[in-house]
Amino acid sequence: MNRQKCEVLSAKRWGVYHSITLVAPEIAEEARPGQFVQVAMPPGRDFLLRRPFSIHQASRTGGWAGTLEIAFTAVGPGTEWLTTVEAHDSLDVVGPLGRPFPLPRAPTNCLLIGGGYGAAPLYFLGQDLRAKGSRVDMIVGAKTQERVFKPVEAKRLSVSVSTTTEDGSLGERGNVTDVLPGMMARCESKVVYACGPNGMLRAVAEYCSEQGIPSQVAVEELMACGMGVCWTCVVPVVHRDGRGWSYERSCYEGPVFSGARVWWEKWLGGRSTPVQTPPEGFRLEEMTAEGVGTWPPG
Amino acid sequence: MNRQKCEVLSAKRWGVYHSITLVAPEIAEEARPGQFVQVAMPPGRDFLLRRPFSIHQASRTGGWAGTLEIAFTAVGPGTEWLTTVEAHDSLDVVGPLGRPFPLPRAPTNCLLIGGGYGAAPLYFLGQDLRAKGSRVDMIVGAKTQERVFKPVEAKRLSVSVSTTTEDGSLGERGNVTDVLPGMMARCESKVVYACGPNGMLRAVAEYCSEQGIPSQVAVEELMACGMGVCWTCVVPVVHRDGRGWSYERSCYEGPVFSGARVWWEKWLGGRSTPVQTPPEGFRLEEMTAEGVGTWPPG
Amino acid sequence: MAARVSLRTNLAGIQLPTPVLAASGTFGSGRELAGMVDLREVGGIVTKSVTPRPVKGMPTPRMAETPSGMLNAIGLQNPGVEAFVEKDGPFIEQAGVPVIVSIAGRSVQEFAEVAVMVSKIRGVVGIEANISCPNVERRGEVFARDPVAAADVLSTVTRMTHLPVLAKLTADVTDIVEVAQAVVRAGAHGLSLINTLLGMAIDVDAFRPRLGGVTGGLSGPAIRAVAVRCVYEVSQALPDVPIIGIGGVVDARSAVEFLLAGATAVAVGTANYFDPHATVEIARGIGEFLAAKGMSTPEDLRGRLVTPSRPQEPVYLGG
Amino acid sequence: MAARVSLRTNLAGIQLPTPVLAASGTFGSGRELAGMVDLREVGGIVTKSVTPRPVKGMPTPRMAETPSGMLNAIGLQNPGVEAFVEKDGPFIEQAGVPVIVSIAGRSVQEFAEVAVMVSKIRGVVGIEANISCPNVERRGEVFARDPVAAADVLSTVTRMTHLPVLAKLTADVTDIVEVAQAVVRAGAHGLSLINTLLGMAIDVDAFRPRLGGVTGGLSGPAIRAVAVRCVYEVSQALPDVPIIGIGGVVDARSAVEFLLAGATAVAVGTANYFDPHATVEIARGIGEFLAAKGMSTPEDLRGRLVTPSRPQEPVYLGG
Ligand SMILES: Cc1cc2nc3c(=O)[nH]c(=O)nc-3n(C[C@H](O)[C@H](O)[C@H](O)COP(=O)(O)OP(=O)(O)OC[C@H]3O[C@@H](n4cnc5c(N)ncnc54)[C@H](O)[C@@H]3O)c2cc1C
Ligand SMILES: Cc1cc2nc3c(=O)[nH]c(=O)nc-3n(C[C@H](O)[C@H](O)[C@H](O)COP(=O)(O)OP(=O)(O)OC[C@H]3O[C@@H](n4cnc5c(N)ncnc54)[C@H](O)[C@@H]3O)c2cc1C
Ligand SMILES: Cc1cc2nc3c(=O)[nH]c(=O)nc-3n(C[C@H](O)[C@H](O)[C@H](O)COP(=O)(O)O)c2cc1C
Ligand SMILES: Cc1cc2nc3c(=O)[nH]c(=O)nc-3n(C[C@H](O)[C@H](O)[C@H](O)COP(=O)(O)O)c2cc1C
Ligand code: FES
Ligand code: FES
Repeated sequence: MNRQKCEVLSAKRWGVYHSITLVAPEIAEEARPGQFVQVAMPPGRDFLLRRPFSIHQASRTGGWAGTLEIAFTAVGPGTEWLTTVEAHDSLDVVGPLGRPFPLPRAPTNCLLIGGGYGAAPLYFLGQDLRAKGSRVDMIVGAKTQERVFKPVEAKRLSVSVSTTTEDGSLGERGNVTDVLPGMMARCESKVVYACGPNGMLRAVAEYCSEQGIPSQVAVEELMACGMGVCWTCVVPVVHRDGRGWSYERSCYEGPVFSGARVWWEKWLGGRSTPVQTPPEGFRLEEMTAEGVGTWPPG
Repeated sequence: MNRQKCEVLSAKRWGVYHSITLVAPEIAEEARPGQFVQVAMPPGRDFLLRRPFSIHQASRTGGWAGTLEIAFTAVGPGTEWLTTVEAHDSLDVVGPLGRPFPLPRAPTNCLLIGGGYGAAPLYFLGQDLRAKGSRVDMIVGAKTQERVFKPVEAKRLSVSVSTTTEDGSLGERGNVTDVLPGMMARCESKVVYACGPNGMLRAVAEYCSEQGIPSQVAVEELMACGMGVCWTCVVPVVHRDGRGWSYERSCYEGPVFSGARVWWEKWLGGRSTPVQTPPEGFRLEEMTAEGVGTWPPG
Repeated sequence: MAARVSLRTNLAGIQLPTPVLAASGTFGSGRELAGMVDLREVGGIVTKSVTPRPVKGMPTPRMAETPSGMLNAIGLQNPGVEAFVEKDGPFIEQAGVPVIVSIAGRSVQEFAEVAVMVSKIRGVVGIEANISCPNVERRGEVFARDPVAAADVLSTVTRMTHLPVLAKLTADVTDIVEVAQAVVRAGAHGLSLINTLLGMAIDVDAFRPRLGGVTGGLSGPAIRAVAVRCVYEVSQALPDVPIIGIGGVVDARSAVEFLLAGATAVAVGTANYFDPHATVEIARGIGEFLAAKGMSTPEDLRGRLVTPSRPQEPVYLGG
Repeated sequence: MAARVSLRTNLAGIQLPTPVLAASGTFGSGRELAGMVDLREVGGIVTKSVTPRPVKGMPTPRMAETPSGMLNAIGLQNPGVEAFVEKDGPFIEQAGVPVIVSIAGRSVQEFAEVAVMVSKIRGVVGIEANISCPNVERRGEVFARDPVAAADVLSTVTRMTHLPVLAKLTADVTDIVEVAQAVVRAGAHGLSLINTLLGMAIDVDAFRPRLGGVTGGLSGPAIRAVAVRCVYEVSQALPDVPIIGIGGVVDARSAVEFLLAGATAVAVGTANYFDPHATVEIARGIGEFLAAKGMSTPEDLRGRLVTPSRPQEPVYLGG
């Protein structure tokens, strides 16, 4: 966890998405896929809190070494303001924050599922997975065509890509879960990673649990601090022994949780099924053994 | 009193001063020297209230007809923001507000005294006075040379000008009150108009009262509304019969008050002299007869 | 199919064209603004509080801006009820907008005096008793902070007038529901919630309070969450009592918060200062909001708040 | 000639390197932030409140941003005092920063239990009793809203520990001075003023409260004026009682407001979230402020507030 005044290297826009690349050597150095940063808002506004953004790219080596990219859509005053940021401006950034996606110990077939801007961290993840020899397939979904996040790059990264839009303007009409069973079968996926709207994560996680496939999902809950000290961002998570649950901090124990251990009904409402024990085939130890490094710190 | 979305025609800067010229036909049409406008701040800030600015110029005829100019220095978040306003931006302005400087019924010798940005409304006043045949002399004072407001224009407008700065960087070293007796004698001034820091106004008003010369001063007090409804902006003013006083609204009964009727001690503190009856030679009726039009409305 | 929206509102028997009033002390009696704001579009005006005799008010500075709000210490400056009846009476009669007169006093007797006088003004549709005043008969203790003193004022005022009477309460109490119940039992026809919160700001360079009155009233969006909570608490306890929600209303969405919390109408205070058309624009915005939701009157919003079933045991809510 | 400035502060016998602490619930016990903030530069840490047994806390959403502030409803989630002693105890012992443990309970007995346990942790320099908790023995009435219940907690806790005990009060009361006097009489060595204000916000599209807990605590600059007023009122009444001023401290100037109002120290809450170095930077800023004024310690600011002589008669302060 570092705090840096970061110079904006570039601010770009494609469709509804904006992206900002920052000079942030200390943060980029430590960043792992699935982690996020907290960006400070300007003074004098009537809103105070930092805004959280997934790390879309962090370059540790090469020409872009020491840079960090976030991608976002404008939905409220904070993100509206971010759209006005320009190259050479300075942003106050804290990061990298949270538990990253755990990487499989040995190469395997990984299915990456992104909804809307939720796809942002998956490219960073996909690169790491491929570098370690895993096979990467992707499902990229969104409401409409212009909200599909970087479909071309998805193609470049993955063995196969399935795209869905709710209105059918690109790829299949429907939700990522409509194509999930087919993709999982075709790609012989052994692990699912997902990021996107919480409802989508739930559907993905529940399907994976049924299939006995481990899923790792990056959730979103309202965050005041992002650093583990305020306890606003919690998600109800079932204990490993399946015999109880606690509210865990999505900024600290998360944002990446095992999809099988999130108690979705408690969190998002809807039908109230009893607390589930982790499904058979759940291999958390294996999953967390590598790539997580010193996480959680201390 | 009107409220208009006004296009910014130009935003200029000279020294520490900024000026904004607005397309504001309805306000400009009604505006009289000494009145002010209330400028709305942008949404989403942690400060809400409009900021008051004297009308520096209002062009009712000619090439600039329908425009209004304000001049200001950046002292806090509101004025800082105003320095970022550019041509073609739009400002939400309410005006003209308050009681203007009353003009003498018949042409006479007028001494105009401005301190800092307080000189801003005096050029507008001077033009009106000259147009009605009065003689205009000016004292323009400020802390330092770069804070002397438009000394060249003062020369153009007046028969004689005296400039003072506290550090002596331009004109006489000292305060406007140091040169006031000399100027008043030399120019045979019959009326004094003043705008500037409240302490300066007090000194001017008290000297004028001693000399039996009427003074009209434009005061400044913290304003929440500027439209006469909140009663935050009051100044203690002695009744005409000299037998009592009330808090009068500087945005409504003021900002221009007869210097002899402001109870300075009560307002600004310091030695507590008894309430003074208006000095001999106080000719309020005469002063208010012309130029004030329908003021106060209703 | 868009529903036909009507903003007309019945507040304790007072007919209002819209549920958006101007709060006491922030719109005068409408006279100053009449040239700029079309008063027929304003839901109602609650006048600046009037006392039996003229009040000079507090020394300056009388206001200080604070984050998303402001402090004021006017000290109830007003010309006294006689001058009010004389100067504002004729205006009110023909203003074309429902006018509720806010009255204040330093004893129950003073409230009674003013109530009688202002009830004679034609065009006045109601009285708001501003009981956030110090009670000189009880060592300056504010009426609204004592259920008994508050009830005393309301039982007297309601007997002195044929008009509906609203009690304006303060949130600076341990239990606002207790005060609300007391004044309603005493005869109040409705409640105005809330007055400003008692606050203070200091000029750290001058080593002085930023207000001449040392402490003052905090208003604006900064206090909205407290005001919404008060309206919610009181309307849960007294669901049949009409409430004007007040505190940080600046746009249609903030107004709807109060209606959902249980208010029948809202009053706009501080926002009038920076947006003199706020009452008009907010009413329009509420109309659009209702239309978008397929609702037809502001009344449709009352009681529509969906709250999770609360746990049985008391829970800590402070952090 | 610049005075030599020392920020060292004695708070009820607790020695602090600076008068700027982190407020309870906004800094954990320092563990999470230790890698980023040099804790030796923090004046002190008040831990998140600890209860006898683990508390799961409130359902989400647990926070809502409001104008210049935020609402939270965490519901005192904590692992219970045993886990706290085990996990945070060793950290606290070597943290290099004075740690005050905030304790909470739902009965006097529960407060006593926690007080005994945490007093054993080496490195703990004081206890803050967070009495803004519902008292299950009195229908959930919050301790801090009842001078008698508040005093009960403090007289018990002070007997159970050798450490200095601060009572943290809420401003949601009719008379905060009365509560302050009660807890000081009961033995409190100092006061923390204030906890969050009870508030509520509504999602007008979903027709739901924005907090899972329905109501929650309002914090941030929005409440600063209320907090400064409370500190001023209490310190006028109890000039010898050390006070931590809390509520909307975001920079050195807002901290100095509290010191001038009568506080001995300040605690930073919400500001830690957006500025994790706030405690450090504010302390530095106070040092610069003192130097600029030719003062040498924060203590020099206490009692330096110049107030106008107040009028004899009670005056209206609400508008
Ligand atoms: C771990 C994490 C990673 C995220 N990554 C991205 C990303 O890569 N790209 C992207 O576009 N957005 C991302 N978001 C969502 C993003 O943080 C919000 O869109 C943003 O905070 C909205 O701020 P605002 O002021 O524009 O909107 P407002 O809605 O006005 O924000 C009000 C408050 O709600 C919070 N908030 C609003 N929406 C969300 C949300 N969906 N999740 C959490 N808090 C929210 C804000 O932080 C703020 O405190 C992420 C959220 C989290 C928690
Ligand atoms: C009738 C009148 C005419 C004015 N004309 C001019 C002018 O022509 N040029 C110019 O530069 N300034 C003028 N001022 C002062 C100007 O209004 C303030 O400088 C400005 O409001 C400061 O806002 P801020 O946010 O930058 O500063 P801040 O100090 O942060 O303002 C905080 C609050 O204090 C008020 N305030 C601050 N300073 C003053 C002040 N001197 N007088 C009244 N209110 C103040 C602000 O309006 C705001 O509500 C005038 C003031 C009044 C009352
Ligand atoms: C400058 C000012 C003067 C006020 N005067 C009065 C008053 O005379 N009587 C009264 O009952 N309330 C008075 N109020 C309180 C408002 O009516 C309202 O209750 C409060 O400002 C909260 O609403 P807001 O946040 O929309 O401003 C005054 C408020 C302000 C800001
Ligand atoms: C998310 C959150 C959690 C809090 N938890 C506690 C707590 O556990 N115990 C406590 O006494 N105060 C708690 N507080 C209150 C703060 O300590 C502080 O009194 C309040 O936030 C006002 O200060 P601020 O405006 O600087 O935030 C909490 C505040 C917040 C915002
Ligand atoms: S956002 Fe504060 S603990 Fe997670
Ligand atoms: S500023 Fe509101 S009455 Fe003058």
